[in-house]
Amino acid sequence: MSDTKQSLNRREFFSYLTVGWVMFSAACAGLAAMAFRFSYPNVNFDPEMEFLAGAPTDYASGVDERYKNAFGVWMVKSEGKLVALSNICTHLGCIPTWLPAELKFKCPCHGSGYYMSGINFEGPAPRPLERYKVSLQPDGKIKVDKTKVFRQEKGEWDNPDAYLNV
Amino acid sequence: MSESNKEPGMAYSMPKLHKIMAILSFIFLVTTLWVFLDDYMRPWKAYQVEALKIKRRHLDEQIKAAAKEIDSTKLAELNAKLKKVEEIVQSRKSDIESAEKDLKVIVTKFKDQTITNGILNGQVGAINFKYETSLSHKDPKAVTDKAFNKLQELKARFVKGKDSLKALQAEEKVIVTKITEYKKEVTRTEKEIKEITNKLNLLELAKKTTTIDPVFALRNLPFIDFLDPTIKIHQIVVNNVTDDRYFRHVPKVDRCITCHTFIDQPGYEKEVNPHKTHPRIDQMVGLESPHPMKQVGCTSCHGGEGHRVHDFRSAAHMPDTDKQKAEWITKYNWHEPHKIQQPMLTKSQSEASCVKCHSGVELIPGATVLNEGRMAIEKYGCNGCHKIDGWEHKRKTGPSLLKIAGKVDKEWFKSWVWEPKAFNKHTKMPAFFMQSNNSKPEFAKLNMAEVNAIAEYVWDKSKPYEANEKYTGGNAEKGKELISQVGCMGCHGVDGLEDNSKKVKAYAGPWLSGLGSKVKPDWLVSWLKKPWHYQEDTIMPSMRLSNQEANDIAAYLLGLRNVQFEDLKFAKLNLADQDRVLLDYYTAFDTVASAKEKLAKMDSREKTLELGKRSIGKYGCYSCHNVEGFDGLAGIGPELTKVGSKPAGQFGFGIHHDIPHRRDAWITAHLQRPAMWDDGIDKVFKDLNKMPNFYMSETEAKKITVALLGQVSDVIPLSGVKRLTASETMYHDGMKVVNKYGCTGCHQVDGLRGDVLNMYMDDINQGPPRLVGQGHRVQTDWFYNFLGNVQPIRPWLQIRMPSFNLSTEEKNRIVGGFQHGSKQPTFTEPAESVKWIPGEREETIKLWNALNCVSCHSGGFTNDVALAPNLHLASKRLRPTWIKKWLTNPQAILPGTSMPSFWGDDGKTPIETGYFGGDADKQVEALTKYVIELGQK
Amino acid sequence: MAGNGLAKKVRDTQVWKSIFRHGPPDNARNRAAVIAGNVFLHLHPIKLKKSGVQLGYTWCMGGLTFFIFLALTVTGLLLMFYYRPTAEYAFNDIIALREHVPLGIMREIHRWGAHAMVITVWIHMFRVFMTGSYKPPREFNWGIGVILLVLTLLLSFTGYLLPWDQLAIWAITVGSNMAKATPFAGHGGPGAMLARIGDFVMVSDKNDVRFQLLGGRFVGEPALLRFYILHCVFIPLVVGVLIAVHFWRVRKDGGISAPL
Amino acid sequence: MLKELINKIADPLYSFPITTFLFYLMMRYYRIFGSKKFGKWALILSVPVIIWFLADPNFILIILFPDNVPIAILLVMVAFFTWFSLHKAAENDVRIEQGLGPIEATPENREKVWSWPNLVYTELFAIIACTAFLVVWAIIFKAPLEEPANPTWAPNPAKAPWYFLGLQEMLVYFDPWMAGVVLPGLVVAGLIAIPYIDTNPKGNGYYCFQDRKWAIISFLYGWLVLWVYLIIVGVFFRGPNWTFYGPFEYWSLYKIVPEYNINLSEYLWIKGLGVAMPKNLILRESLGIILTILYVGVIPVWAQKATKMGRQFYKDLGSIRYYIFMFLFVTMMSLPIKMVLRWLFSLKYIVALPEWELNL
Repeated sequence: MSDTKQSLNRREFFSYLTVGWVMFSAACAGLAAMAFRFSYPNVNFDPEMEFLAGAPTDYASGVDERYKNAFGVWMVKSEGKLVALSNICTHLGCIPTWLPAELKFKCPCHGSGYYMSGINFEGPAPRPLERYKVSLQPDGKIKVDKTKVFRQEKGEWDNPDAYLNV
Repeated sequence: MSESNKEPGMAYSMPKLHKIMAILSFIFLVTTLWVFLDDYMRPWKAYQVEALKIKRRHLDEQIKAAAKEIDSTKLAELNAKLKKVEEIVQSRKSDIESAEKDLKVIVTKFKDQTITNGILNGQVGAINFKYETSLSHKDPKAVTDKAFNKLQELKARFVKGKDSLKALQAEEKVIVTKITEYKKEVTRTEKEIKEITNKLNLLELAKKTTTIDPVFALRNLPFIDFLDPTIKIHQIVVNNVTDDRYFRHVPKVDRCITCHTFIDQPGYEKEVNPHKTHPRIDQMVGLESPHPMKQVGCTSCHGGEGHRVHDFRSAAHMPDTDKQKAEWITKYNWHEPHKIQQPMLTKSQSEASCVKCHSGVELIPGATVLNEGRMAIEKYGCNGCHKIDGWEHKRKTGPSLLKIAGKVDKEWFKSWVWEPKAFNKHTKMPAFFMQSNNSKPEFAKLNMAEVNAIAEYVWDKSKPYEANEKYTGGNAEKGKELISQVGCMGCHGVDGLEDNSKKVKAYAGPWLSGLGSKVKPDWLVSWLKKPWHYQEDTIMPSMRLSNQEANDIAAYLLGLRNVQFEDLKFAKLNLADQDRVLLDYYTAFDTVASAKEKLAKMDSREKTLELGKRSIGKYGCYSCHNVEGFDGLAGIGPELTKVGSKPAGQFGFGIHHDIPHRRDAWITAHLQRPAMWDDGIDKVFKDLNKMPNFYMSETEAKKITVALLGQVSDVIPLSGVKRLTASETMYHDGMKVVNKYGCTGCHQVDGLRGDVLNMYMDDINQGPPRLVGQGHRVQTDWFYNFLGNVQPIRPWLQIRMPSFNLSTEEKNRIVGGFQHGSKQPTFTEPAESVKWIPGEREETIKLWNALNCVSCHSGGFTNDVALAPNLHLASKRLRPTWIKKWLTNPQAILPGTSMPSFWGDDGKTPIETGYFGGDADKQVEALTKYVIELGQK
Repeated sequence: MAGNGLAKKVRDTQVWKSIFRHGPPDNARNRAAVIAGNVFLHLHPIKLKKSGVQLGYTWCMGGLTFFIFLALTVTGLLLMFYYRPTAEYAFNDIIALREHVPLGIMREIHRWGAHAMVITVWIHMFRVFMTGSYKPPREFNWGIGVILLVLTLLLSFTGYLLPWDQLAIWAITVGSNMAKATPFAGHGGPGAMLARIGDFVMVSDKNDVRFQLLGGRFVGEPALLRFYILHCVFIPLVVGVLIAVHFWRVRKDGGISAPL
Repeated sequence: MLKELINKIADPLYSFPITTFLFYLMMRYYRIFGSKKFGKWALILSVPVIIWFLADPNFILIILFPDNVPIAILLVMVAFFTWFSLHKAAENDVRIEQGLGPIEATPENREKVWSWPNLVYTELFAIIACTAFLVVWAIIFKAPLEEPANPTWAPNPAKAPWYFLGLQEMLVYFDPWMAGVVLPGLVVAGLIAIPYIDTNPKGNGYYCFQDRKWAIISFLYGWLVLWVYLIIVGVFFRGPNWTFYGPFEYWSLYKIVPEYNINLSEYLWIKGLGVAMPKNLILRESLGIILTILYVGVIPVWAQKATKMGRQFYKDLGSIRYYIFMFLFVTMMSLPIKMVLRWLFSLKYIVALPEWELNL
């Protein structure tokens, strides 16, 4: 009795009915997966988020503004570290000015002030400026990757990707 | 299945339905998998995998090199040292631990204080807002005061809180410094080790990204490859350059770098395509080049379908040679691109695209083929008949015919027009007649009537010309020598001097051949002495020849005869033919009967002049030659401004199926034998293709093709084109005059041309001076006056700076152009009198003597033959800063100059240490002063 | 009411008869025929309980929701003639709709209608809950209704971006930033940082749900196009189908609810 | 001044408990609330109040912002229909108590009537009225159109569409993954689950309250207080920087509210024990994690074992339904609980794991 039942089960499993519908479902799932995949384009037209920023030796100690207009980044070298600092005020997204005489960034909109390190110390800014990922390429060029952001209040500035030892 | 198996109410048996369902589902499943595969298999992916391997190979080599660089003994030493110092630091363990404990306490306190301060900060802000609001609302004083007092209290607390935070920070710093101090030996040694191994480490890190491992496979698996694929389409979006989609211009998208993986990275020059570095990475594509890839893209220059990456063909690659074509056919199954707006320019044509962005410039440095093509267009005067935007300022290529009767014989003229090459095989004058489409006897005789009529018309309109000099006979041998010495060869090729002529490849003037059979002797002497006496707007300069010299040269040139040509007798005007051709014109807008009536009313002379005028108009003679009655008329050829965008289908290929039906192929073929499109086509006389035959070589035709292919309709946005600054405009305007008068036939200007220098390869100092930084070298006033009144500067030169008939404006343009090209202010004259510190002058004279300057610069010092310019003139001619620059290192400016670089290749090596302490700068300064002083005495 | 004169003549023409198979609905037979014979009206039963026609009981909010949906479809279709979903044109086209396109309140009707639909659908749900009409046998239809409610919000949300003004992109930025925080599927959500092998980041701003929604890392031109398609084609289609199911089930589950 | 008082109590800190209390009163005394007299007087009294509100320049500025008009309409409609449904429910409850059965079940109302014209015409009237209303609305109020989209500059405040402002308001108390994804997801799931959890056979197809008290109370609390009320706060009372502004307050960009929130772990380690925060994340947040587990896992069990109502529910629903219901209920209640904790203790997160983007 149990024997026949087992063989019946096996036969049922490999029957045209099961195999047919399993294949049908698989094919439908495959097409659905294609449709899902279709919604992710293979190229995107977002603005450039990475750029090459010369060699570490190109930078003197202090704030370098050469990539500010094109990429919105200050390269800041101090205390043996080179960082890429975002130039967007954390208050309302204005663009602060670097005041070399006073050694601080000052936002023209609501007066937020930041130290050279990016730490906020006056005005309404709620948190320090953000830093971007910097890495060294084998040819000695610095690559700045703006897709990866490091925030001081999250303790991310100590991440080895957030600065270069120079 | 038998009937009995069916359930009642069933049309089919269930097992049968299941079976069909299973079969169809199987097919369905297979097609679904096929969809995945079809989507996944792309040729470019293979290139990227290959590129990965290549990169790995390169990295391996670099790693090997970097490893070799590392001083292994030093590294071992450092590692040993590290172990030692680690022990030292270990011995301070208890100190470190206690410091770290302290630090922990501080950090906790710090955090606590931060929270307190944060709360206070918020309260201060809120109360402050409340206070300010109540002030602005003019609340009762009691309310305001209350808020104010509260605010002051809070602020005081906040300040205190901030103070204690600062105190904590200071404490923290002290402890941190202490800990660093404890650990300093290790940190230092680690840093030293890192300095040595850094490069290797970076390379190893980079190598990791090139491994092909399971993660790599996973990332690039079908379906999953949207997450973070390593193999993907790379693209450049160029907003500055657009694609013309007719309704709209859209930013260019170039995906070429998907396969051309290392195009912008130096170091891959030896790989094969597509993995090769761009051959001119310093000029193009490179990050630091003037045309970085991300700003210019690829197809902006190369053409083709930059956004298509499906396979090799879809990008519309074009082979440069037949060999390459055959290779591509086997390798990529290549065929001519179909339905493509702008196929890629072949490798040798890519310079064409420079013109798209660099307008207002005649010669573009580095674009050799393009420059030669453009010069050829000017040489043959294509722009005369064919309008090209931006070429309007060019003069007519051929000589003026306004006074032709005073120059040549009418019979000669007819034979010449009939077949110019029969007289001068080097001539640029093209052949209109006896071409494949009009050499039939019935056409030829009509052509003859036309030529007769043209001559009659030109002679009728020709103004009388009286030569102002007389040919008195001269020494032909001497003349020949003079021709090769004084500089004629800079513009003219000359019979009998073929060797040098071929070296120079003169460009501005005609090849001088058979003049004895052509011009009147008096005219020739007169022309040589003062060319603008005959033709006011000629660019032919006066070489300031003496009467004897002029006669000698004339003697030589008149001795060149073409006897065969002299014997030619041109057929007399056939009146019937004349009528027949005129009838063609008149019947264009009229019936045959009334046209004939009109003709009958005219006398023979009238008819001839009418036909002459009509024919000059028909063949466009006036485009190259000044002819009375044709002022300001547009050329007869189609405009070429946008010929590079003309659809290939709009070119008529006639019966020539062997010529590839492409724009470039048509233009090249057309230039070599324009009449070919009439082959095998039955045309009436008036409809024949009139483009004359220049008997151009294929090389030349291809160069012109390149120049014309760049004439495209693409509108490059202002942000994308090279916009000349005011200064650059001045420079290029000046260069237009320089090019017009053929200055570059003799002078090499900042490395460009200087054709005649090819005659002086033995001793370049015998040739015309090369002009490098000319605007910096000479003073503005001097330069202007020099152009108007040439004074020899280099007495040892046989070649002469000619006197051109320049207008004031032209002189100003030349001077201004050079000045702006060198980025110099207009006036920098030396000071009125040179100021010396006591003793300096004496020391300078000693140095001067030590260097023995007068051995070459003898002018005004000794009676020796001068081998260098007279330094007494220098202070009026040269800018002081330039004198210094020149003295410092002349070889750097003019390689091969006879002026020695005293201070070595760097201009700093001390010499003559006895003077000015051997300080090069001081010595140069002193000599400069002395030279200026010389001129002021 | 047999009618007379012109009305009768019209009713007797072959054309009229070919369209309306029955006489005027003034007797039982014809009242049944007008409902049963009309493809649009036969959504209704021929007869229903009296409570079902009382506004005090039904509030007519479901019916109004459907009507507003139809009105939005019509106005939306018309707006599509003038509106181009591209970053260059979208804003100008919206201005055009107000400034020179005939019937300058078309966009207003569409926008206010959208808000009204959200309100009516909420109150419809409120009523259905208050009358306990989700109880058996209507559990499934309540579920469909909840999904329709969500889709209504999504329809309105996707439409919000189309004017391409500051209000639009920042509202959508705020709204879509929430998708960023989806656990495991959004790059700012919990679990996202677990999904990585070495430098192979499986959940990042380039491949998470928000990217799928926006077609980019931020609200940009692809987002405009995606929202346009979702708003004009995709969600309306789904909503249309679900509405059909909803109505079908209303009928099959015993008509408009009433005490058992 | 009265306006200042209203400004003050509109702050969720006060208005949320007040609303909850009013909701309690409404449920407790639904028969009084649902009486015609109450409705009449409420209407009569609200008219001058509304006029007084509208007379304020700051309030009118907010209410007349075109996209806020629908919220005003929603408010009016929700108020009316809440009253109306409770009115009908009260009526039916009285009838049921008298043994008469709900009014919808009277033979008179059970009578079958023709769809044409009864239903079709009713619908047509509603459609015509609705169309007219929409057209008038469209003519009077222009659809909003601000400056062209500019990704480099955000307006302040940047608000989501109004129907999502409840979610955005929740963002004040919860991280986006909770406020934007988990909670709304559970709302939808919970709504769909209602018919399967509420197995009470009574109250099917008629208005009533007494027969399904707990179902109505929990639904209405979620709908009126946690949904509509939060939307009102989000739309009308949240200005620049998502700072609270009273209905009569000018939206000054410079308003600052004292707000500095502290994590539970900071309370524990720094303020409580006075030691440094542990490096181990789980240890650091252990208290919050334990509390959360207790809240979600233990409360339902405890309620079932220890409370009378819990036992009753468990008996009525069975274990699966009971736990699903309790899970949904507990999640729903986490919002008010988190609000209260925030106001009382400036508590930022119970579990703060920004390293894992996991904050509760």
